[in-house]
Amino acid sequence: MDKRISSAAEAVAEIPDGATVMIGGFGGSGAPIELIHALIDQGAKHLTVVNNNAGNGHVGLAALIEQGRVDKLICSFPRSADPSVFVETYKAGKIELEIVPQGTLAERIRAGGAGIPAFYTPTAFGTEVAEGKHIEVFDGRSYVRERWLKADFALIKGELGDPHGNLTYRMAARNFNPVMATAATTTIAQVSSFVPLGGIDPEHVVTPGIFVQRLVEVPTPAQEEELNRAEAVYP
Amino acid sequence: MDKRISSAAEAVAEIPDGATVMIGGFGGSGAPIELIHALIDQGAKHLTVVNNNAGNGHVGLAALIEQGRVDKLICSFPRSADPSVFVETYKAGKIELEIVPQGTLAERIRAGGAGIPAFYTPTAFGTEVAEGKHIEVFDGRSYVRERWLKADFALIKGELGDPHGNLTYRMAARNFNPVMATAATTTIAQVSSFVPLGGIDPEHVVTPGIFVQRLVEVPTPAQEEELNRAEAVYP
Amino acid sequence: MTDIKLSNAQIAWRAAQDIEDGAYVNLGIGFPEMVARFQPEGKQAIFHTENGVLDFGKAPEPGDEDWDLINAGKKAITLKPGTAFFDHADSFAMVRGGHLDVAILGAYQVAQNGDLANWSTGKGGIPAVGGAMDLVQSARRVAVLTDHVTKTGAPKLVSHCTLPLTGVGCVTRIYSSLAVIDVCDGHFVLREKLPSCSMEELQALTGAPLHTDGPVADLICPEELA
Amino acid sequence: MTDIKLSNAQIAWRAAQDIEDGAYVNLGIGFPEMVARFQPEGKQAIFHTENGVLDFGKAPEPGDEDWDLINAGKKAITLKPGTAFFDHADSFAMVRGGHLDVAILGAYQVAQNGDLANWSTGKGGIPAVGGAMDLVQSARRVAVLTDHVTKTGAPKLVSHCTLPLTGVGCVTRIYSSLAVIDVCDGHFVLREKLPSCSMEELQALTGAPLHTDGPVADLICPEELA
Repeated sequence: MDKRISSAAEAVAEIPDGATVMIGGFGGSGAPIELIHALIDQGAKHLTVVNNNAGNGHVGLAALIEQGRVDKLICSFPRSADPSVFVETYKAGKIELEIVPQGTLAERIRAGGAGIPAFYTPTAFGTEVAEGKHIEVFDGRSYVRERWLKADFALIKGELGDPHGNLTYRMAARNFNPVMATAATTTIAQVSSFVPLGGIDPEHVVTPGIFVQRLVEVPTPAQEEELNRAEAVYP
Repeated sequence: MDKRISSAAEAVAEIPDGATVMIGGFGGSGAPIELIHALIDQGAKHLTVVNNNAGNGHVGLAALIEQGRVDKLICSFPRSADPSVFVETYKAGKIELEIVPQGTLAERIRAGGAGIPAFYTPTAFGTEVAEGKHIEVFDGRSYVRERWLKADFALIKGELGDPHGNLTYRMAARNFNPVMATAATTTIAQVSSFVPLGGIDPEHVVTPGIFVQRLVEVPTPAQEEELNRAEAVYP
Repeated sequence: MTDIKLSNAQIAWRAAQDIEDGAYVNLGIGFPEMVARFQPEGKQAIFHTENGVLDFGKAPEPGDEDWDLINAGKKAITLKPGTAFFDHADSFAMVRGGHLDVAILGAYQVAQNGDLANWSTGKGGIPAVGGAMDLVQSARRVAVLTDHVTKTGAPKLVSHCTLPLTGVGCVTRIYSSLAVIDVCDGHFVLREKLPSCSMEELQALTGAPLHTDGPVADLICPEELA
Repeated sequence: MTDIKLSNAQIAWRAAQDIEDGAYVNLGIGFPEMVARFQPEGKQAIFHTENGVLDFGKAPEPGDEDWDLINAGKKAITLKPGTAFFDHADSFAMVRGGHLDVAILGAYQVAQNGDLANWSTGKGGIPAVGGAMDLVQSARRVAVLTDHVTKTGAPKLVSHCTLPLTGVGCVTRIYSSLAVIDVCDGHFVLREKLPSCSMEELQALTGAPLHTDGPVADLICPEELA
């Protein structure tokens, strides 16, 4: 068994129109830029994307949105240093937005990966974000019921990856990546380095390979923040 | 801030009669034997204990039960190579038993630590374990609603610990320890070695210090399996 | 009535032949653990154990045990390249989240609708469920290894379970000491049987109708495992 | 009406004085981040950021940024001995599970019952909640840093919020540009005020009654932060 794929293009080739795609990262930290750009090249349309944000500048998720490929975005915070792509697309009525509090977003994804169809959270009780949702009182406190969130594909960014898909991450680039890896039917990871089996200490594995279906090596991954400082535009 | 304590006795000194105590470990692997023995010495009674098992032989949890200190046990599998202490106590009607499927036990504890008062699981639907529990259908499948599980104290076993309570574990001795650390008001960890701040790579921290209130160094911790092979009895 | 039946090792061998290359597999405590010995050449299964280890190695030599490195049956295991450790919540997130391809367990009874009873003989005693209830409801395939009948000769494959259930409608395939039987739409469907056991004999030892939807193959296992 | 008010740095300084030694603290994006600069001698706070870092260091020198090492405001931070990384689910398990001692945020409005509005001006535009709704419902103490009034002079401390809520009954203390005010049982309770601001002036700038339950101290902050 070897889950390694030779190119980002091949890794994302089968993502169909209409797919739900989770994309890791928090802002640019941990964003799998090369996988997103491969998805732009690949052409899939009418995507539902799950990400914490809504892209920045004209690369990565912002570029995917700019190309008109995202019908719906599920996120907590659609703001950034340069959110113009999302803002214009949203104001033109060309993208649907579902706002989810950040912890609820993370937990809904975790629930999707962990086989928990619904859970209760105190977050957002009494706010308009909870409108229409089931409310229940436990031990005298009110909670909002939230549903799991799953995806057809997850595009994530790791640091080291072995042939079975065991992964590590780099510093705060971990963020949503491990939890999204658990919640997709097919999880595609880009990693900075392939290592052989045994190349990751069993104690240091963050994402066990069971959650990863394919991985591709991108030795010097682009960093969204640096691309934006250089005013890069993709494609 | 330094959470290190000089002895196991001091670490468990304030556990009162009637406390709910989570005890880490799966069988003997990861069982904090020295903390349990310190609790035996300390004398607290009428405890509710949460553990995957019910002790083995006459040391650790079995010894705590043998001393008549546990009123109720919440566990998934009260069997072991030598379960005689639990079996006799149970048959004498001296201990209450709540059986929870192992994954539901882990998830109830995780929910306790993560502020999720209730969640739905497919586990145990249609079985007597789910009798009397709220059932709900999501997407055509039936699920059982389960409540969080919290404790006053957690006694856990780690490998390395720094002054802020950042912890690592040793191999499969990890098991319930990290998740129990999150679900107790006061988590007390025994570790094989104290290390200075920075002595654990930030990428390798398994339990961040926020979940640990006290830690004590036990350089060569007893292994329950080996104690039992030597037919040890505590006290 | 035939006296010939498969040994536990032969049943485990047969179950091992169906495990796909790259499958993630959980083996129940005891008899099912034997499946790991019989992985076919060229197919690699990755074993999961509830207590937080994925892709572990064989049992160590006696005397080499490290009791911090055990499986769900509390038996010592070993590391291999690719092993990963994780905590119990993550371990059952894998289980409950449907990430395991196969769970293989023992049984007291299996009903034709796939209901499984394998945790309590219903005679009182001390209840103990472990991780079985989680595994059977969430693994993609749930396979049972079992003698075809009880020690007293009563059917273990039944029209409906009379013992306390472990899970409802969960079993997908049964590897018994006499046959390989699938559970399809509320029926037992016979796939393979020992050549020495006639259809009539097999039906007489089975507590619910055996259906067929095609040819029934001969169930042939290595003699040396008998 | 007084023209003297605290600077943001002075408000942040005042809030920092109340953070207990060893407290786990989350600072909201922007102005609240300034609190980290003013930790009192001998008291060590441990800062949490939503994107999975506990106990991080100060901002790096310009040019030394590593953009994989940022805080929730997407600003570069640094490692220090004791830093721990974890994923987003674990990060919000810390938040929602009540493990943070203090969350410090900005506000558009705070009501006398502790309701907080800080995410939407209600004027349309693009909604964005981030992690604030999680933080305010679950941190042990929820402190707000704010100008006492809006730019047009309207009260930000109100009888009830008119803007969309971030959380209900969650705020425990307000550090404003004029006063320190607790929320107790549905009332604003004044603890400290600028000596230059009379009770009458302060009440006139506040949209709900200010109560006292003891002496009101002078709110004195370092001049050099003005």
